[in-house]
Amino acid sequence: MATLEHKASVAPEQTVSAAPKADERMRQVSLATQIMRRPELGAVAGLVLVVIFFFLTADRSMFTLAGAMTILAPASQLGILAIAAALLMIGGEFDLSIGSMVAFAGLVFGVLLINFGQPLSIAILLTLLFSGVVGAVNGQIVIRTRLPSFIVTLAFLFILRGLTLVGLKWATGGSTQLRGISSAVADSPLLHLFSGQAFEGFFLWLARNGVIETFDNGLPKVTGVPVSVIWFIALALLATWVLLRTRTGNWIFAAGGDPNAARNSGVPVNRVKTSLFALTACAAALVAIITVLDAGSTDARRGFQKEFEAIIAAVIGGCLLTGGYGSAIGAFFGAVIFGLVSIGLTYTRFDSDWFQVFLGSMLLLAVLFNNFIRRRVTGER
Amino acid sequence: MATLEHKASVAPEQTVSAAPKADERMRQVSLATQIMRRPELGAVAGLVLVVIFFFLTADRSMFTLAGAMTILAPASQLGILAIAAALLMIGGEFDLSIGSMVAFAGLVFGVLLINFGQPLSIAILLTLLFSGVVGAVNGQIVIRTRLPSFIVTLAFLFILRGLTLVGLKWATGGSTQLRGISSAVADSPLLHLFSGQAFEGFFLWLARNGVIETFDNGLPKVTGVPVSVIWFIALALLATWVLLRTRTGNWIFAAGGDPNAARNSGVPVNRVKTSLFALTACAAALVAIITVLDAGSTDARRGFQKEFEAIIAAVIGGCLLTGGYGSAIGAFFGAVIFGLVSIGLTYTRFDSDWFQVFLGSMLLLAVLFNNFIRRRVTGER
Amino acid sequence: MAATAARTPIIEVRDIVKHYGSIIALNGVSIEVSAGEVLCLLGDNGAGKSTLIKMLSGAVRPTSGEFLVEGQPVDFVSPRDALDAGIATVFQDLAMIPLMSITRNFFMGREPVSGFWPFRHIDMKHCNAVTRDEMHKIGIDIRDPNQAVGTLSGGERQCVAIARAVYFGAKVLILDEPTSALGVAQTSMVLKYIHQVQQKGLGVIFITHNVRHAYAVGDRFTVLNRGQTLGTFSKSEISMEEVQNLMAGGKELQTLSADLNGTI
Amino acid sequence: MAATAARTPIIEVRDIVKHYGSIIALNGVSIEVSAGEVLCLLGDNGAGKSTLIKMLSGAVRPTSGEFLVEGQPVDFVSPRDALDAGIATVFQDLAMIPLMSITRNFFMGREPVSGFWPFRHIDMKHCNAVTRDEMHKIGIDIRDPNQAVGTLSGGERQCVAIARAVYFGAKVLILDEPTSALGVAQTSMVLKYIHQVQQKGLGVIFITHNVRHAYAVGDRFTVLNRGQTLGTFSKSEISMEEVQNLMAGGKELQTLSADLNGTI
Amino acid sequence: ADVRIVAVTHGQANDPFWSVVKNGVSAAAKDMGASVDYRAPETFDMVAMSQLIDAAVNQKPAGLIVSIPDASALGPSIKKAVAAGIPVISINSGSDVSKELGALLHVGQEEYAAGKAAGEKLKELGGKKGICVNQEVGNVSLDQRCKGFGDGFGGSVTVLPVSNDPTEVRAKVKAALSADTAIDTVMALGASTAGEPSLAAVEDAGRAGKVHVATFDLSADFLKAVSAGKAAFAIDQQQFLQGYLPVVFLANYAKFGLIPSGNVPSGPNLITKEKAAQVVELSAKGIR
Ligand SMILES: Nc1ncnc2c1ncn2[C@@H]1O[C@H](COP(=O)(O)OP(=O)(O)OP(=O)(O)O)[C@@H](O)[C@H]1O
Ligand SMILES: Nc1ncnc2c1ncn2[C@@H]1O[C@H](COP(=O)(O)OP(=O)(O)OP(=O)(O)O)[C@@H](O)[C@H]1O
Ligand SMILES: [Mg+2]
Ligand SMILES: [Mg+2]
Repeated sequence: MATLEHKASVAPEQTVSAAPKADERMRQVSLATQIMRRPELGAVAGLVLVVIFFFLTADRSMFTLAGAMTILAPASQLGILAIAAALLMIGGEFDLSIGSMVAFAGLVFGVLLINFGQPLSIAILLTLLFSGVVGAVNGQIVIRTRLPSFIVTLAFLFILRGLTLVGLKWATGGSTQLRGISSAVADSPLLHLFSGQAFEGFFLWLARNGVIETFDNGLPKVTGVPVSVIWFIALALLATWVLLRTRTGNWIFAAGGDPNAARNSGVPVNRVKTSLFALTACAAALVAIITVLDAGSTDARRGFQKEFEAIIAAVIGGCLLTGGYGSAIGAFFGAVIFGLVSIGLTYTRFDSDWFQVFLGSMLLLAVLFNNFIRRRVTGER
Repeated sequence: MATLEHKASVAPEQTVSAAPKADERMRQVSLATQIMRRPELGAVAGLVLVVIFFFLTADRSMFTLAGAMTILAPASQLGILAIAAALLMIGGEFDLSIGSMVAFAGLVFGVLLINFGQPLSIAILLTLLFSGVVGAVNGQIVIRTRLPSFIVTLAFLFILRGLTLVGLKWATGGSTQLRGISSAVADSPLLHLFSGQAFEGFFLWLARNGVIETFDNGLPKVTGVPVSVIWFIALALLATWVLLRTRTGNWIFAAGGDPNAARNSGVPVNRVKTSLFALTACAAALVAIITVLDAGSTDARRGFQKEFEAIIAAVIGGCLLTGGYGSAIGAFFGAVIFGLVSIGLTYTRFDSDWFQVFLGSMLLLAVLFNNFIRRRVTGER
Repeated sequence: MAATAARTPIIEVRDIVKHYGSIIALNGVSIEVSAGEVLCLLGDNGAGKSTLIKMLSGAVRPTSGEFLVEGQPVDFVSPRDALDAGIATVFQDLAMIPLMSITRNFFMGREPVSGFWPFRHIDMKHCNAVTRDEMHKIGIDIRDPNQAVGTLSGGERQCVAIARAVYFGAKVLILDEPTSALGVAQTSMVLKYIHQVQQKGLGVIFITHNVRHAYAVGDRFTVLNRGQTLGTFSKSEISMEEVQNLMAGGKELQTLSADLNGTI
Repeated sequence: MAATAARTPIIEVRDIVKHYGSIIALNGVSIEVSAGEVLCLLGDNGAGKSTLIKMLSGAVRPTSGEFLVEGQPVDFVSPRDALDAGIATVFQDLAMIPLMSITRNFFMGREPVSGFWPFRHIDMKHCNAVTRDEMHKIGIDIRDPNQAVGTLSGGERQCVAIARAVYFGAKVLILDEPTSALGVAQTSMVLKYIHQVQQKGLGVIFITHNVRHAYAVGDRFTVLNRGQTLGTFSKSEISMEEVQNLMAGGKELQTLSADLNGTI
Repeated sequence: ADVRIVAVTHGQANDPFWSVVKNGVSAAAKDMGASVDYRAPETFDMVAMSQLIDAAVNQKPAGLIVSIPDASALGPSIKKAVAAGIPVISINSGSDVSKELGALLHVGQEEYAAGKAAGEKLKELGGKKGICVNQEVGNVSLDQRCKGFGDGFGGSVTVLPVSNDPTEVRAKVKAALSADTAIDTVMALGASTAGEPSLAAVEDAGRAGKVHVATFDLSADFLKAVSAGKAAFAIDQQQFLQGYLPVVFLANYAKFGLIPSGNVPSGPNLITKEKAAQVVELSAKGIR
């Protein structure tokens, strides 16, 4: 909270785009300074540090195409959540029920496919719709009662997680694991939008031409880009565009920066916040759909603590917990850093007992380094 | 965040104590209104609701003295953390490392007792000291780097949790549980301050005189009040006094309300925040000492997610996540509500699969009810 | 009282009461503003001027009382309603987001968009240009329209709020102590604006503690005191000194003024 | 220039420069204040007055330049250092905590304690009484000293900040636009305070955009423009009109004033 | 070490049960002169686990050890490992699908079977009404233990969801016992997290000796209680072997191409009063 004023004074948004003028009250600053001042790019320094660390300590296979994909797959799933969480945080609210929503949406999706035998398209549509409604309900409760979103969505964290358990037991007749989804959707044309790899043909071609590594049987080691990565990148770009270039983006910043002032200026704060809650829930549902289709099953623990990781990624990426400041690209890099550190450690020889110590230290170092570089470059105090 | 202005306008602190004057710009308000306006007492309505709910649904044994003690024991341990977390939140910061600190302090305490054969007094002193230092380091990092405390203490959440595992394996030669503590401290005079029950003699006397229930062998069903309950109540009173009646309390509110304004008015914000971090860590150490002495052992999973529960309790009790507003008594009631709901459900006949659904719903209901009653009584919009 | 009673006032409130819990902020206040008229709202600190303004602009709802816009009773639930009804306000606390840029604050809530639906976006270049321009008109030479508003000086910030309200025009312009932090040149610009706006046929409600400013542009003066109306006077009925005495709420200004050579 | 050059000034700064990233807020400013003197700091919006004040009160640190207190070079790292050195400031943004009560804000950072150590506490009754009293003196009749400052009117809040600075006395009193939101009566009280404080031998730095106020209490006038000093003038050297023209930074005030009958 | 083996399981390094597995892995690594990396997701998270397997496969180890609590979720990754020519041994859970997915063999015990065995034993001891103290509801392997227990026990069984906090476990068990005095059996799913506090709770409730307490896995203090007759028994999967043996097998397979031809059942093994005393010390060292 102490950082509000501080950020204000160092990161005038988009100084980069300002036309240079001759004003004796302005100093000339280097391009590096201008870039580092963008909240989007603050997290890059940390990413570079982390990459260097792994370059020095990790197995070479981490830096192959296949290695990159093994890191990007989890990072992208987290990232989809992180981008939505970042938007919501910029809008001044939290959603702690994201993780439970992943599990619950997974259940709904699975039940629609298996118990009700719906086609994939209907199941996806209904799952997204349903999650959106739950998200909007969350938002409406927060707005009407003016309770902190922390406590309201926390209640939903428990409720949705509990309902998932009850629902799973009902759907499976007593188990907490719902299986058989792969076979239920085997030949749906929509499948390739939400599961498996994209650009498979291209990668096959690359492999044939010896551009990328192959297994002994001639198949490429990497058969494509996981679709979740495509979603992740697309969402990051879309969210960035919305934040920086649209009316909605302006409203999100305003609603999070000072809801009263925003309301007084005519911003429909309640509508903005409700939409953001719905969006976050939909992002959780999207992740649920992707993971359920990929795994072919769902269980009561899916998405456990993902809300937490999403918030971590958003904060690493420079979002303020108090709202009104942050970026989608930052959350993108935050998710990549988090994914990189947590998967990357498996490529090193550190004993797994030390895993958490490393995870914590790397996160701290990455953020400290971001901060250090930014201050250094922008010449701030 | 939207609630700041709102709270300001409805809860002028301690309106109760204002001397009634004849001012035509003031309405007469009822005592109930005045009481409900105190942040400390907001959580009482929720508590009453929860108690009524259990009275209607739970087994009678919940409402015996033994039942009360069963609930108070865990609630008090959570409460000690919640009070410290509330102070820190009022001071404008978070500490997500509390839970890991419980585990880590437990390890330090156990190792001092067992591996280094220190007497109880030294072990307690060093454990508290050590935790305080770690807390202060946390605080200093937050202050110097001006990073959000969320991310810094999150790093410590991982680091301390990881170090606990490594330390335990080192201390035990491979196990994740360090035991034998009961025998190591068997006859220390200090023991009764940190473990077991208080007022045992009194309870025995009550039992002899048939005031309280006894087992068939004539021993009282409840042999005393768990010491953690005494600590809990004492800390709640102390913290309330500090917040409302001392200079330090004023500084805590100021540091959390607006650190810049506070600094400009001469409040040593950094010192206040550092002390609060140290205090929170010490509270975690106290809980560690109490649980380790009670259980006679410590393991790598102690205190898991306690940081989360402590924050929940503080928020139920009316603390604002944005700082500058809240109370220790509120956190006290918050912890009792949380403990009551989570233990109380085992006294009911609900299918345990529904546990989380109920937990979430009860928490939401309690907070909604608080809010509803307060608005009703204070006649606010 | 007023000379304009024949026309339907654009805004009229009757017997407005506002309680905040036990605090009575307004206790029966009535005012009206017609088109092409500047109503000055005067009164001591804490008299309830801003509370009244907040009610007119939909930011708070009255505890009781009537509120008519162009003769029709209205019940604004949000400031957006008031904006839609043509009431633009400069709040005393300015209603700015410190972390956002000047341009974004300037257009907040009324962003102009271009392009077709899925690609509808804000033309930031145009917005920046408009902002720089409007600020220049009011007498502020901003360095960079992307500077965060939180880092502007107090007066610069106030100018953004005023420029915004004036730019977006309206039927009624409400200004709550708009000149409190302004420099000499900026102040005269604002007074000139009020004059222009009035000429265009808008109604203006202008709050100030500066008698000279009030007397310079005001047509009528309503004085509030401790949540109640002390009376409404048109310029022809009352002298500057009388206004000043009313504003001070009958405190012994004479003695004070004497010490300071009548410079207030 | 100044008539008081012989005495050591209480505060003296030379060639102060302050950059915020690429923004140059101050670009070589020098001022000095002696005991028993009121220095008025004048200048357009964004001239850098508040930035200079924040430096004097330890809230920001200069990029370069010298800062002497009673002839000794100092380097304040926090406002507490400045307070300890006897410099009390009313900031333009008031430095109040909206969620805290009037009394708590009044005494913030300098709470009087009674009792022995482990039981040392604030005597709230006494504090409340002092607060009510001091506010009354400045012309505000507060309802309840426990009301949250965030719910006070703009002028009431400003009065709390002023009353606090005056109450805690000091060697130097710095007031950054203290009267901007004040009513007529309260303003005259503040000007009277400045006069009293000066009589007691304190130095005062007073920022205002109101020429009359400045001329009423000021001994010397320093004019800032776009981060630089335009010059320092003692009252005997300069007339009110000249000051006014300097403040407006040479803008064509004549034309404006003409429109508005010279009422600014 | 030239032989590199990766173990990916669903149990975190700080889980008392899995820490023993990990100790087995480390001991075998030392004995065989192999290097073994032990990996597990931060929570019971099948998606994360499959990603860890992918990451392991990418490093082309000489052998892969996996637990398979969810065949659908982990199957594709395991098949990928097999396809990449990495020998796989499954441990702990997944004996039924192990072959199908291409694993060489399975070392371990079915959670469900162990639960059932425990249930039957407790029924034999005269239990009629039981509670199953589950410290991680939703963790499929723990849920299966409970289910097995219920099926073996026959009588009425309710699940008591608890956390890792001993004070809370104790309070909840005590509450359950006093709310329903007919409960005569407590089945804990972890010795130190759930078993020890359950024992304390039984004592608190004044029901010591009247309620049978049993637990999955071992802990020194629980074993002491077993040998003192305060607790019924503990179920030992000898999970040390689940870590140790696969490493030995895979190392030998890598060096000499030798591998047993069938699954190795490492449990269940009920530790009752007679055997308890001798295991206490080993348990305190993280071997049992
Ligand atoms: N949200 C609130 N809660 C409680 N009291 C309030 C609230 N808002 C305003 N008040 C009280 O109502 C009274 C009127 O306030 P208002 O802001 O309308 O005064 P004002 O006339 O604008 O004064 P100023 O000239 O100082 O700006 C003040 O005494 C203030 O303390
Ligand atoms: N934290 C900051 N970051 C960037 N620029 C700043 C910051 N603070 C002030 N400035 C700039 O420095 C200049 C001087 O500001 P300052 O507040 O000192 O002006 P002022 O003379 O007090 O004006 P006013 O009379 O309007 O209060 C302004 O143009 C402002 O935009
Ligand atoms: Mg006002
Ligand atoms: Mg200023």
